[in-house]
Amino acid sequence: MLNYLIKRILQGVISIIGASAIIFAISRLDDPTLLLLPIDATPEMVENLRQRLGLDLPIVQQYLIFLGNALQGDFGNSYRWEQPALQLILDRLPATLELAFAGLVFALALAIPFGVLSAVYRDSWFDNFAKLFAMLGQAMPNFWVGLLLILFVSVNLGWLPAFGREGFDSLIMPAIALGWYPVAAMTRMLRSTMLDVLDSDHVRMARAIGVPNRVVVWKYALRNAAVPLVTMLGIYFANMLSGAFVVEVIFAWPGMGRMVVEAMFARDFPLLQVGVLFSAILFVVVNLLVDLSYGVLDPRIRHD
Amino acid sequence: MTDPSRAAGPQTAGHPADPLAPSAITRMLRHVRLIRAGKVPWVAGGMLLLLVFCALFADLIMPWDPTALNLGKALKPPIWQDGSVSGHLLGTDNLGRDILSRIIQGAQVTLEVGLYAIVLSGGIGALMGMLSAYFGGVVDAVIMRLVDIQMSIPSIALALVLAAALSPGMSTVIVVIVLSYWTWYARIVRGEVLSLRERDFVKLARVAGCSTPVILWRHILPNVVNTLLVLASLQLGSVIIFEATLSFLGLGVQSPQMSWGLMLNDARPYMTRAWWPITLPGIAIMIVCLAANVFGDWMRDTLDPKRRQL
Amino acid sequence: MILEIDNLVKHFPVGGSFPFGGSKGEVKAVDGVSFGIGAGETFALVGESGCGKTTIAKLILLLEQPTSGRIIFDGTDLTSLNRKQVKEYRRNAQAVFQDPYSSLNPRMKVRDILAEPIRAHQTMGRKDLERRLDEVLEIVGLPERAKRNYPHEFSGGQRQRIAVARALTLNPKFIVLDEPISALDVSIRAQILNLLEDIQKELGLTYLIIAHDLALVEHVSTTVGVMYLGNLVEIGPTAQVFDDPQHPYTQALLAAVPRPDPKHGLSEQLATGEIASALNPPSGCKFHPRCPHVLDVCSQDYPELRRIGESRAAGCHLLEERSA
Amino acid sequence: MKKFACAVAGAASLLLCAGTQAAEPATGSLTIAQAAESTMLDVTRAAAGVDWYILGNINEQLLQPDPTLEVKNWLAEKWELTEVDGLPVIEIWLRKGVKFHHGGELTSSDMAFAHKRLANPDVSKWPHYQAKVDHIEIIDDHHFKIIFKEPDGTFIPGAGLMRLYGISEAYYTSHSEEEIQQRPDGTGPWKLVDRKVKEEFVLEAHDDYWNQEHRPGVKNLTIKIIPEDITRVAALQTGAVDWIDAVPPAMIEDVKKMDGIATTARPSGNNLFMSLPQYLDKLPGRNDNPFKDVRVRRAAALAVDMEGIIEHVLFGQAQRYTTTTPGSAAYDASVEPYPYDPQKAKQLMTEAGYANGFDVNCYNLITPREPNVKEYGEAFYAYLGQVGIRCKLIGEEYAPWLARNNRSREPQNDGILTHMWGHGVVADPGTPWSGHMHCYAPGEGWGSYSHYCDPEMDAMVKEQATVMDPADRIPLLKRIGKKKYEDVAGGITTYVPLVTFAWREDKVDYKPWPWMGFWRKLQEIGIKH
Amino acid sequence: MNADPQAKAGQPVLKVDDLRTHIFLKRGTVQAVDGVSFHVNAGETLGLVGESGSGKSMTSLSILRLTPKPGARTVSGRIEIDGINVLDLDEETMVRDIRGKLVSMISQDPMTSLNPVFSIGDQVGAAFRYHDLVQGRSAIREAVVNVLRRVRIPSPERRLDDFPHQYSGGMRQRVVSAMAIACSPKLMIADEPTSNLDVTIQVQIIRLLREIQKETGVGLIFITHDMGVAANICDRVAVMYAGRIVEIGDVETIFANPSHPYTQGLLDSIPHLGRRRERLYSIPGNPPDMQNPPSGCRFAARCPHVMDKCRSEYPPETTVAPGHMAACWLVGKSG
Repeated sequence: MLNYLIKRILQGVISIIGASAIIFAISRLDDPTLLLLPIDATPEMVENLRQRLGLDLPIVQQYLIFLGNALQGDFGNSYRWEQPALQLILDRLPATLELAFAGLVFALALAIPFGVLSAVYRDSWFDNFAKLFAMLGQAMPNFWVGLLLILFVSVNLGWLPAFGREGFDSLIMPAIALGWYPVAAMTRMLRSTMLDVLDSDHVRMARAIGVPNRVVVWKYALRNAAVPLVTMLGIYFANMLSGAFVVEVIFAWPGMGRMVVEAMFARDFPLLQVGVLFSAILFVVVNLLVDLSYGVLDPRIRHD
Repeated sequence: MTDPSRAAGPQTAGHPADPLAPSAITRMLRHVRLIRAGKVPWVAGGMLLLLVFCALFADLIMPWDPTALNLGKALKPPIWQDGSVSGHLLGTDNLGRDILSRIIQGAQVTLEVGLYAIVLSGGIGALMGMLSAYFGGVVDAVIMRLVDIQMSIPSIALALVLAAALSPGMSTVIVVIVLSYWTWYARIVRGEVLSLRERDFVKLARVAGCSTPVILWRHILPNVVNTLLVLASLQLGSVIIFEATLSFLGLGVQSPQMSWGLMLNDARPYMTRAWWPITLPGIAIMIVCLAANVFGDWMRDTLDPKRRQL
Repeated sequence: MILEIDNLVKHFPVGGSFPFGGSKGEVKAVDGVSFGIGAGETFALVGESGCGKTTIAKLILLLEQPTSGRIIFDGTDLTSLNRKQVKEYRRNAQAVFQDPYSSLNPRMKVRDILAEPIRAHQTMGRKDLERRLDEVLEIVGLPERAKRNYPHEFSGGQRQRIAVARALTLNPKFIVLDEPISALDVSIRAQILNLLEDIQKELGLTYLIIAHDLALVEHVSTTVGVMYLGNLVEIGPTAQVFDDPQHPYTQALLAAVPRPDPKHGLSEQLATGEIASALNPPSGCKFHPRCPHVLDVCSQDYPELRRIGESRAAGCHLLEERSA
Repeated sequence: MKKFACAVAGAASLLLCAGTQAAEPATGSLTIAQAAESTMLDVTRAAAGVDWYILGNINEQLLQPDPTLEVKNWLAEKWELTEVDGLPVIEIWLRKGVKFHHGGELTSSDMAFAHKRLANPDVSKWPHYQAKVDHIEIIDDHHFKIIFKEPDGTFIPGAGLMRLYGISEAYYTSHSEEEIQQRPDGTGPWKLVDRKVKEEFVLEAHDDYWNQEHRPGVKNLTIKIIPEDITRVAALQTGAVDWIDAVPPAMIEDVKKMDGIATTARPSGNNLFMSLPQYLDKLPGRNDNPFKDVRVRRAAALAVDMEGIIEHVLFGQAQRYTTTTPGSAAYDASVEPYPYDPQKAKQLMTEAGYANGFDVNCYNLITPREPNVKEYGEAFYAYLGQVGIRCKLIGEEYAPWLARNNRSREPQNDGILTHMWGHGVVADPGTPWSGHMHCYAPGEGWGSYSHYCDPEMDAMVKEQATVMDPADRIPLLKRIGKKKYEDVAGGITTYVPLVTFAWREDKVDYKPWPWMGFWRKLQEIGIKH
Repeated sequence: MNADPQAKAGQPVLKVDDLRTHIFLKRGTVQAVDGVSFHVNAGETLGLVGESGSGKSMTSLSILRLTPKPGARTVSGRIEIDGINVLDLDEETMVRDIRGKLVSMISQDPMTSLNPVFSIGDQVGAAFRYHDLVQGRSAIREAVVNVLRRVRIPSPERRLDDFPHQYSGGMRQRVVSAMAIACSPKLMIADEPTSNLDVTIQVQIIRLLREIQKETGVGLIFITHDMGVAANICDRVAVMYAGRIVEIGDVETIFANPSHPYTQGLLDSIPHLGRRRERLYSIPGNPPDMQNPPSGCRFAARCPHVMDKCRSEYPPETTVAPGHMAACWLVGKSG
């Protein structure tokens, strides 16, 4: 397990460095200086700024400087805010994590009963309903769901706040907009895993010695489905982060996603870079945690 | 994750200890049951055909020029609502353009982006996956690290960076989608090929003296085609959503080209005034995605009786 | 000798992948095995799962690279062949595997499956090719029209016939049969078994058969090698080995086979416990933890194969005692 | 109410009011919402227009316009333009009793410091605006002289209104650049007490504010940042906020209908026009450039129903303009916009030899820098097509659009381009005209955004740059404006967007003030009692 | 049936009468079990022998009422366990009173029959816990240790908290057996319990089952396709072919004097240890398609003695000798 862990961490570090190099390289395809100066700035001012930002150096050198500074925790200053980009992102990170987490919770809250009951009552009306409901979420862009929610639930009905991050109420609609999409995949995965488990020899064996159905389903089978489910959560975490970029814009959620989107339009590359890099780091960390959780969830891996 | 087929060593007992493996009876049952349960989704298939039809013959079936403005007819509701103007079945947008015509034309972009993205990402991903699995070793490690790197960058974030650098547009959308999806194909095809590689007929092909390209081409590829078809049909829905999202954020297809996502973006300012411009393209997306997903599910059930998690 | 195996070793590293080395250990799948197969012979490798018999088959078929040792076919060492020579070897050595479902490509018609070995080696006119295919189909007792069908249109027994036909297309001298009937329905097994015997007689083939079913092995083979955890523990003419097994493991194995004869009574249990892991095999004689006759020396020294009589050998310290 | 008394007394008695009567400190709090967020809270570093939304409430200049757009002495109590050795000198008497948020009183050395800081290219985004100032000569704490190296026509009434901000030398030199941005110092009516990026600004009324007549009527002001239009309007509707800016045009009608909501529309600081590529000899795919012919340019101006576009596309949230807008030094009420006259346009096209029209690239800005700018472009180009100027529509996002604008960048504009900024609203068009109306002169700073070229115009543009005295300057600017109009020089002027503010009538007492932050100056906002 | 002449030892614990379990598929119905009757006495082992697809597993699942759902359903017949017709019972009663308590099962593959994520103690203990036989953690633990000891698991106290993957194949099959015998059922169904084990281990398991049977007097149905194993463990043997029992009788009779051509062919076609190098008899053809079984005798197409009648009419079960029945027209003729 320890070897495995070290290996996974190394892999994660490689991923992150690779991601940073790719993002850095792409970012340098464009010159942001014009956007940072008044429209009537003189060419000398543009040149001065380019030098100050280090954009006149060869790209490899720029990247090595970036990497060197990054290792010391200095990710450079945002062009637009002229503040440490890292701090700007870190300030916003909790809100994004909260949203992603809420989205996952919403998804799970639907997917677990849907998936389990669909497998138990396969081909029943419930199975079909759950499938349709889940698929609907997969067929609608999350921003559209968000807009419709704002329009109907907030504007027309006035039930929930349309924006911001104040209390649980304001979390509900963004979580729905974000969390509905993966429900279908999770339900399908759970249903099919549950079908497999429920058809497996050990479940038949348990039934044969008289273990009640509810125990078979909710304890024996669900526990077996935990590893694939958690794996899926890890993968869908990236999806949540991605989705957060859009949902945060719609709901004026003060997370890093919105900031990164604006950084793109402003060609604020340091900020964009750190934002994207942090998404990558989060993804890697979450998936590392997922891998670690296998050890808890599956004794075969624990003893490996 | 460690790769079981390589780590497991030489000889596993005749029966791999897969606790989830269904028994022979259930396997048989399931295979047949799926054919029963998975009625050919005529409605979904029909919807997709309609999409293709709209895209191919857009110029013929559009009642209006989708770009023709008529400011006097701006934001007129669909035909069944009071205040509608004749000839505009689904109403007009803020510049008096016919929404039905725009949706039909949006189908073109949607399909174009979808096809390019699917073909390219599927092609690249399948190739990478095949190479990775079949050759293993350094090739595998390099490709899989690339996959890791790619996967760790959220697709929207990648779109943001690429759009910032390359300027948004249809080609950027396609590049982003291909970059985001090839890993999906690569991982699944790799898994597929890893197990195919261990299948007896592949070993026997080597015993027969077939060269590696022949084996890849004649034995491996035909056996991943089903998987690729299933993946492609499942990808269509998610590509449409992705494209719409990028266009909505302003990172995607740009005016004067149009896509459903862009229509939604355009309609956003008027959503409190007029429900139809914000609703109808969204419904188009929803219907097509639903159809694509239902169809993809059906393909999965039919072509992938093993029902792995694709 | 058409095939000679000389001190063949195959170790599989466990865990560790580029660029992260650090393998956890090695599975000693084949741990120094030597034997020879004479032309026209049927040599059987027998043993329980995990004993390394299938790995030997793979090594002989060049599907795996040996860790060390030599495989000599018709006087040439297979471990040092170039690509062209390998191809030449493949002309002469073919295989039939256990699972007729997995051994035929579901996407290819029978014609293409059968023609594949030929196409890989030579260009043959269409007519000649068809003629050859018809020939092999006739040998295995399938109609010519079978060529036009896909594998899934056949039953398990028929598929195994197709698999045999494919192995025959190149007119090989030597065929490896890896558990050729164990995946088939009981009532079909004899069909394939008889077919294999007929073909051997007709074409003068040499067989290496891998099996765990001792009755089958006794039935088909002329020579038998008994394997345990990567080692050959006993080898000799089948009749002699089965009549008078020398190694305790062979004895236990034979005693354990249930006889389809209620009068025979319950099979005897001569070996306790279960086979150890090849990752961490016992010291000395690998069978010693299960052996009913275990001596002190068994856990320390590995018993080399000792010749018994003219053509037999077994690796057991008891034999030394006896001869001493 | 003392405030009321002061207002009656009028501008002349400002000093008296401030000096003699200390107003009661304001109380209460309001939460308002803005669509865009200021990023850089330092007058030296700020470049983007939105930065002034907040800075305009914190920092003040020597001169400022009042709500009627009349430029008033502000931090300057009095000023005089003189000439020494043939070079201009501005002598300034600073207002007394102007207090900084973080303590201290504004003095001449603060102004000299501001000049130095603004002139430093390593810190400042505006060094070019101080380029012609030689130095500042301090006479006493409230009296100094700006000594010029050469005349700077736009310095006084220009876009910068003397281009010097009252910033505290003590504060700026004793705090790090990061601290300055987090908590800028100034003399304005509002003091920044807290800020959450992408979320809110928390402001507090400056109790020691010098201008007792025009001051906030509330103590605490929280400015939420809500970029989503619908969300922002919904926030006002539900009462989560009391005031919003930038009511989206499409929702104006809805908002006006809401109970208890008041609205006001004000011209924004922006102006839109369509730049024509007159500088090229050949257009892509042609052997000539039809836009070199003034008849074609006029035809283009006559071809578009701007009133219709304003009504239907912009929902009335725009007003037409010709040379500049009211309040600008060059404003000339006698120049009427080109009418919508497609007949005349076609006739002009025929006269110019383009009876069958021609094809041209049309670059449409799609980033919503102004509401509905994309739709406006689409509509505009569609109208051009009807008189034979057939557009190949190409959408461009802000950053590439900006590069296409700039003559030193590639690709250069080879078609019609949705353009904005360039005519100077509120105050003086001298600076933008130097960029837009002069032929492109690499390295000299002229015509850096110009797609127009005419020697006669060049001479006038060069001249205005040196004429500092308003008495001479204004007639000159009007002459340029007239020619610009007749020649359709620098493009077809279209509209100035209107910004609509909405607030809860029963709660908020609000009087809009113009500023570089384009009416977001919350100089006079308070709670109704 | 009550006066069954073959009842050797004890009373019948299981009586199956004309059991039909069909699998309903869209494209047709598979008559997996099609009119099967037999009984098992206490302390007796009945071997259910047949190839894959002959219906032996489906028969055993029908007895437990665990046929795969949806799809498979017992359509008619009677299954009496200890005098109770389980086909009349509701699912709740089956769970509470029948499965585990009256009848239990040892499933085929020891590698997959144990839930990989629960400890051995947990899984074996379930039999006690859910039948409320033993209360309290420590009592259940003790009961589990006892039952593991009965299946000869060395030092069960220490291995209780281990997980299945830490057990070897043979040990796992012992654990499965322990689960099956935990609540002292009257009937146990062992579905090919040794076919995935090596011969040296197979011997151990067969011996264990015999010993358990001796200790408890449980009736055992032993399903296998291996005639050798059947000969080793069974008292009586029922040979199944294509959903029906074609021959049933004492183990000695079946092996010494098989009456049905299928049984004969089967015995002749397998290599016997010690009878080397004789040519084997090979049964021609393939088993029938169970969706469209032939209307007559299902073995007719492969039978060397086939008559016209065989193709049209299914032969009735005919008594060859007391306790020995075969479904073949030949038997009727000669006997």
